[in-house]
Amino acid sequence: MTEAVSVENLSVVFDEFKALDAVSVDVAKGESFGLVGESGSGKSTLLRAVAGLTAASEGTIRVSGREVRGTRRDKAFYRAVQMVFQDPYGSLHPRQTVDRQLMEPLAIHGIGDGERRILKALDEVGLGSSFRFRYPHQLSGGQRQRIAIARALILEPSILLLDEPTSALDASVQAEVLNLLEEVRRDRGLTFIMVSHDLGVVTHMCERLAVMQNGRVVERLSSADLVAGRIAEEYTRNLMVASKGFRREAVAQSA
Amino acid sequence: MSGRRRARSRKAFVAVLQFLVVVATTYLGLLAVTFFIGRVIPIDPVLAVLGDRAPNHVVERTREAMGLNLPLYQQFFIYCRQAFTGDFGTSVLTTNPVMADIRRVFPATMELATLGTLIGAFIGVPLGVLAAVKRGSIADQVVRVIGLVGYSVPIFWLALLALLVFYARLQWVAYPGRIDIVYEYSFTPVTGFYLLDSAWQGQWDVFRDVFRHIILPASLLGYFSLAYISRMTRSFMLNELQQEYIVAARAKGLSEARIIWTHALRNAAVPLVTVIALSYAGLLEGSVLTETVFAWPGLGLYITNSLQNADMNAVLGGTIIIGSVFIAINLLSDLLYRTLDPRTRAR
Amino acid sequence: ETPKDTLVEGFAFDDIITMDPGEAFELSTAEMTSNTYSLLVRLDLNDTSKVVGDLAESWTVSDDGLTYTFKLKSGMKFASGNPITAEDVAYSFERAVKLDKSPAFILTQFGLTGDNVTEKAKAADAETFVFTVDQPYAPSFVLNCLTATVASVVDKKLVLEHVKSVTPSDEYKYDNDFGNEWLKTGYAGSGPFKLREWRANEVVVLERNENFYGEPAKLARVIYRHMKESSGQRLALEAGDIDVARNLEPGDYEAVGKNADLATASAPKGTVYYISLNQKNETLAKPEVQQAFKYLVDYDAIGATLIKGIGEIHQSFLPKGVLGALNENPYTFDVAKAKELLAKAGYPDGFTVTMDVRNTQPVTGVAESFQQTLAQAGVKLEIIPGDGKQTLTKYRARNHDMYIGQWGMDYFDPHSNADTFTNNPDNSDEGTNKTLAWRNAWDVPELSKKTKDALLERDSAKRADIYKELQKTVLENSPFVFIFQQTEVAGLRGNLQGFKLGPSFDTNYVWNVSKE
Amino acid sequence: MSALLTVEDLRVRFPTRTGVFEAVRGVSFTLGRERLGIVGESGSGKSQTGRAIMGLTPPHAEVTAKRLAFEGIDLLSASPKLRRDLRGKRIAMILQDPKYSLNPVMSIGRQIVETLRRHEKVGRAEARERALDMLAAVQIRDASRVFDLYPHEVSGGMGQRAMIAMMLVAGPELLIADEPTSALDVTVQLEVLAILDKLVEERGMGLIFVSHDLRLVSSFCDRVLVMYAGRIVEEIAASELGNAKHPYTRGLLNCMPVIGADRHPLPVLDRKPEWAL
Amino acid sequence: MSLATETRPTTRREWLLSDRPQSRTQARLGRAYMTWRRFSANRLAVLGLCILLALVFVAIFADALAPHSPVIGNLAGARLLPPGSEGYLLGTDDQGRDILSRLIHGSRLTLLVVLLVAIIAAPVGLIVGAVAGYAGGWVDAVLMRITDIFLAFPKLVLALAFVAALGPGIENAVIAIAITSWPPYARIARAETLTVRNSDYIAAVRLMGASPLRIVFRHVMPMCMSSLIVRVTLDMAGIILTAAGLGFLGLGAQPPLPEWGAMIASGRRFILDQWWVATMPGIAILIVSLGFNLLGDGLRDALDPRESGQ
Ligand SMILES: Nc1ncnc2c1ncn2[C@@H]1O[C@H](COP(=O)(O)OP(=O)(O)OP(=O)(O)O)[C@@H](O)[C@H]1O
Ligand SMILES: Nc1ncnc2c1ncn2[C@@H]1O[C@H](COP(=O)(O)OP(=O)(O)OP(=O)(O)O)[C@@H](O)[C@H]1O
Ligand SMILES: [Mg+2]
Ligand SMILES: [Mg+2]
Repeated sequence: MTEAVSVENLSVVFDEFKALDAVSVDVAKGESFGLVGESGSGKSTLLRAVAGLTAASEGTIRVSGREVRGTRRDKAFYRAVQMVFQDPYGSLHPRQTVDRQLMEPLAIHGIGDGERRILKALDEVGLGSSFRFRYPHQLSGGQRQRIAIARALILEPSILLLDEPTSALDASVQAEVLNLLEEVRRDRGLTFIMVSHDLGVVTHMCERLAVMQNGRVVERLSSADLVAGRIAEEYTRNLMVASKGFRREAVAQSA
Repeated sequence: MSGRRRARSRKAFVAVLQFLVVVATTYLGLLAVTFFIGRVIPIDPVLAVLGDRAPNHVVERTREAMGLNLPLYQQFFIYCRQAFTGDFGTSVLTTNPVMADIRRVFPATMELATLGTLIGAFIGVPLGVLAAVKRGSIADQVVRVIGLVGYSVPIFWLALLALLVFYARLQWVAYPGRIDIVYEYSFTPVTGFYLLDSAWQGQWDVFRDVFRHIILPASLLGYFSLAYISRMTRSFMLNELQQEYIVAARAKGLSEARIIWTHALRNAAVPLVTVIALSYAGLLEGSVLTETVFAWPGLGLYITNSLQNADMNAVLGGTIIIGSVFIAINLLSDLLYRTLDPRTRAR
Repeated sequence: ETPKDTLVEGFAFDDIITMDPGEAFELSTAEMTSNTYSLLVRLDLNDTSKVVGDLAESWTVSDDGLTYTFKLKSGMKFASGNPITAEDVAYSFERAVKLDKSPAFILTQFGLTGDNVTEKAKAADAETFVFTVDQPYAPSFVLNCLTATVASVVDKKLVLEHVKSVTPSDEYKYDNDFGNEWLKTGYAGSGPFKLREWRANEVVVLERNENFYGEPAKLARVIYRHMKESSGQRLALEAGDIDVARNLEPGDYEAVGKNADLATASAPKGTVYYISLNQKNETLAKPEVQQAFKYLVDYDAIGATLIKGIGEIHQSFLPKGVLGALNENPYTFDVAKAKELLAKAGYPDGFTVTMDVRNTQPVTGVAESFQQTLAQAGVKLEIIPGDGKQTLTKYRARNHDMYIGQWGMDYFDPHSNADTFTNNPDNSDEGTNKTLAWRNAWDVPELSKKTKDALLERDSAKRADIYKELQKTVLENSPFVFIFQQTEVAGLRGNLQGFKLGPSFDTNYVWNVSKE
Repeated sequence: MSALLTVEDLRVRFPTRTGVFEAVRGVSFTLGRERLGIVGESGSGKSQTGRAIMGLTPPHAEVTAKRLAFEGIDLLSASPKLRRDLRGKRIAMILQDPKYSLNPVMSIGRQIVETLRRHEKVGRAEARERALDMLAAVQIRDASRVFDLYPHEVSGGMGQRAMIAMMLVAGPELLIADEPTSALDVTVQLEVLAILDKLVEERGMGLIFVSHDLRLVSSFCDRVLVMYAGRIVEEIAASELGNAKHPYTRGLLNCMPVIGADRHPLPVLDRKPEWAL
Repeated sequence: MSLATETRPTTRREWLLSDRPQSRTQARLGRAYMTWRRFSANRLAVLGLCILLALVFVAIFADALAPHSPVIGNLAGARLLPPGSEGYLLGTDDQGRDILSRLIHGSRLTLLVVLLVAIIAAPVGLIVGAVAGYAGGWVDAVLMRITDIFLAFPKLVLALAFVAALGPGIENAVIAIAITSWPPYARIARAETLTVRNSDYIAAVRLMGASPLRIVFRHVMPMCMSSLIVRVTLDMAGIILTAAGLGFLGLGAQPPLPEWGAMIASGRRFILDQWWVATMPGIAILIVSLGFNLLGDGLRDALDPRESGQ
């Protein structure tokens, strides 16, 4: 089986700070893979390294079997791999209309038929053509995130990197976006790597997940294992407890 | 632990090295630009040495003696070698070593610029704060217009008018130059900053006279920088006043005055330092026009004069000084920035 | 208020580059030098065609006209206290010739060279100085030249204490600098004042020389304060911060004249303002064009406005007051005549031409006026403004079309101007003698010869006639349009006495000035 | 239970270019010495309600209420001076985002001391002591080190705790905590909640806990107000949340992915225009 | 859920303000309209704009508006007449030329100078700054070093030198001023670039496979534009003043061109007795640069991303 994404012993260092420390992750084709962990544990860094937005200092990254190096990627890579970012307010160019932002990838890759594709993409993410000429500041957070997803999908990639795509959104809007993501994955057979700090979201979306702490993967397990409490690591267990809400007794115990 | 310290000292070393490279390249650039200017301006440098009325054979002889017949790269090499040994040669206009000239004219400009900036900052900052706090009010508009006029008016024109009013009509201030002729030989400046020197030596009559001379040009420069400073203060303050920590300060029950002057201004001061430093550097470049009007023997006039006579030694000297000042002020404002803003401080 | 014993002058002296009399050739320096150094002879201010003795008690000219013998007054001292001897005079000549700086030609034109100067200018004894020239020049010419500041007498003993040794080279064959470096800012003279200090573009301070052999100066100190702006000078004068304003423009001069507290002084100076036409330009080389241009200056309007008080219309090259000066102003503003001439030259519709103009007044104003009057005859004049040194560089390289300039006499003798305007022995680009005639590529062999001849005419009256003829020729037919002669003016505080401007820049004496 | 705070028909209006925008539209509730949760989606007016009580509404906005009283003091007619004296001393508010709510150029200790010295006459040394105690009380381990740190030098969780310390140091009777945990990791979140909980239990402080996380509020608070478009659409005891009547409340509860529950697709909220009426 | 109590707008306004534009043009117009509304709410800014429009108007119709020739005067008959003299509303200068006519014609030069400088300096600064900021590394180092050298060089000296080298004339003055005024723009553009360079939307464009050049020109530069536009309009006043300063030092426009700075320079000789000769152009400069400043201030508020990002 060729892995869609395979990361081996990946390390990323920022000014002597090890943001990623020998991380290895394999994601099979068509799989949805989750990354959880507290803030600063290196989840985003891992995605950015795969996307070529951050240089790795050690280790190898393979995408669809081909090794990629440094921050250089070829056009084929960009058509195969796209990313959705955490902050819907920061991931859209504030001075460009939705139309232009969707047009841009088509223009870069010399794909014609822009008109139809844009309308289709908007339709797919559940926004009508009335949103086409709006600026980001005229959109709500959920709508922005949909546009970001539409932009990622318009090149018809096979792998989607999702960096906390819903953590800035309301619970109600989050549900809509998660449903949308599930739907496109099902329709297109995409591979997801999804970052979240919310165990609920990850177990909902992913079949397998990795728990990260301090730049390392501390545990890899399937969602089913997690739900069933088949947890090996103390840290994962803490996460699990915390995500169940406030319990006076639990706090009293730990205090 | 020691590895950490070594890493840190290596970082400091790299930073120092980087700074030195920056300084060196800036100097080299200034040198090259000055040299280039000296070659392209259609002024025969020999004329500066000899004056307008020199006969032909003297001109030719001097040209050769000055090495102006050598190939360009050789001239540049000689020029660099000279400059890097710190020898800017003598100014042909004043016949003094350039450094001696600069030691004379630079304090004059610096004293003027410093006083101007002080005036600008001490009036401009409160005005800017006032305008920001009372945004949209009459006070805001008044401050704005005062600032805008200061920014829009040709300074030499204003200088002439001011001279007319305050010197000729009202006789409040003194003119021309830095000091009255009466004190020319009863007062020996040490540092070249006449205000400091006279105060230091306890010659209060001289101090008064010097002050009467400097106050008008300094006020004009001050007005000019006030315009800029008040405007920047206003916009920085507006920015800070919108911040969430201001709300937090209110939530603590602090008084408005404390919120404005301690919390907001303290934060606005961070970028403001750079603004004031740059405006100071701008004034230090020498306001040729003001110096012309007030017959102020300063650096700006010195460089301009030298340039118009193709006295490139003097131009280079002046340029290097200004470059150094620029670098120094940048460095200083960087340091100040760092002390004011804990975020940029290394832990 | 200025101190009682001090004269404070507001004066634009940014041209000063050295105070060494053997080197200085600038107009402002001339004033300083002439007040601080002594000469053998000085111009007679009562009759400027004559000279009077200064250090020299008397002098004789040998019959062959080649040897001048000067007898010095006795008992004179330099400011330093050293006695003044003929040795000092001889040394002064020697160093001027050997240094060979800008003004040296005034002496070397008499055949002096570095090799023969010690022979040709020497002390016969302590009080006798003998000067030998190479041709029987008009004595007035020789004596006039000796009034130039380059002939100032320096204190040999003092200078020798400050000489710097140098390595001889092709350009400079001597092993010392004759105190040149020191004298640039130093002082070794014997005039009524001593030079205390010169700070470029700031101040020149003169102090009374207590060792002066003549009548001592009335004031203890004279301070020249560098002020460039006329209006600034006027303000300071009105406020009493200066006693004399030296660079007043017409409007300010007029206002000072009207102020009851103030007084004015003026004197015609040996400086003429002219427009010259480069003969390399074919159009400008046509005699008709040259003449047409002479009709296209609005002399009356300019005289009544732009140069009112500071100049007088004057159309020939010798300024008034100089031997042989021609006082005729035949040209008037006449567009019709000019058009006729232009048509004759083949330019009925005019043409376009440029003029380099230094950006100072009054030349800019005159140039602008000329531009407008030329336009009336269809000639389009483009003014190229530039800073002094810049336009001069271009002028010296003969790269101009037209140039508006002024010419101040190098020494108070008609030959100074005649030489420059009418002598052009070699019109090639290399040129041997880069006179104004050469700069404008005006190739005139006969005039050049005539100019030379005038030098050897020992009868003053006849000599004057030759110059008159020369002037007439130039007036009629030359690429020079003379417009006016400068009048130097000064605004004075009312309490000033004895302030007088001389006929030349080296005769603005300040030792007679006193205050009430 | 005596009411600490009474709010009746509170309205906050913002004049904008396109007309007047009403962010809070007639909110009424009373608060005793209890934990009151306010939930609602982003922009529903939770923060503006809290700020109106504090008197921190932007100056151009307009605040009206039939009654807005704290311990019998009518806040709306109180003089600015009196309100300033109340703020920080008796009513305190923890702002939404510690990253922006702490003055970046002042050390954390100074900011805490500042609150204290504003309201009480205490000496430097004593103020420092009390600030250190307060920092320790909010579970900051190395208090004396943190005292001298600047906001950018501490993590989000620590900053949030510093903020809490700053607001609690003068011992307020009412604390408004505006999403005090939204910027925090789940694990840290619980610690912060525990601190607040202790304060209510031990000091008898009144707490208004603003959040958009319904589940969290329900497990932490005694009573919950559900806001939608500037109004309270439902008030309910936390324990009764499962029986919430309003479809909005039910929708909110429903649409979160739950660990172990297999719901594909997630139910989404179908907003009805009449909710906003 | 936003409940706006609002008076019914006119239909065109509604179309412009629509939340859901139907076409590119409508979106663009709508945005422009919003900016314009914010701008026009600021009375001073509108005043500034009016001043500049008036300037443009005067410049275009100078020939028709000017009562006299700007270059030909009456030296003998009408020199230095005070304002209000018959036929000379603002008086005459020392060549007997009508000051009003000179001011009117001079507006062309002023416009020319500011436009050319803006056209040269702003793009140069923008490109240098954006490229340096985006590329980073040695490209950044080299470009910023050059910028610093130009910044460290005394401005007027540089301008003077260039005017001297290129020869006088208004075009060369423009080039000289442009050469001295681009470095601050480069700095601004760089600073702005540094803030957007690491933003997610730039990362997104990179992930689309856009070339660095495309990113810089199409995505980064537009972000620098508004602060740059504001800065440039604010600097216009400074540019006019620098040009005037060059004129004051006798370099700049060739006589008899009615350049305002040169007019002040030549008029300053008469400041004590014929105050109007220097004062009139001084006031003209003051008004126009005030206009630019007001406009710049207004634009700053109108283009402020904080406000438009609401
Ligand atoms: N460009 C950078 N320079 C320096 N440090 C960085 C950089 N980017 C990330 N880091 C650091 O690397 C670590 C991991 O960051 P990362 O963004 O991957 O965390 P994360 O798990 O995504 O956290 P969050 O949940 O907050 O998004 C953090 O400590 C962060 O400060
Ligand atoms: N200064 C203001 N001017 C105009 N409208 C404002 C202003 N401040 C807030 N609003 C509006 O008031 C409404 C309520 O805002 P509020 O901050 O109370 O929301 P919230 O419920 O706290 O949301 P969140 O969960 O995002 O913090 C929002 O729609 C917001 O846009
Ligand atoms: Mg992240
Ligand atoms: Mg809120």
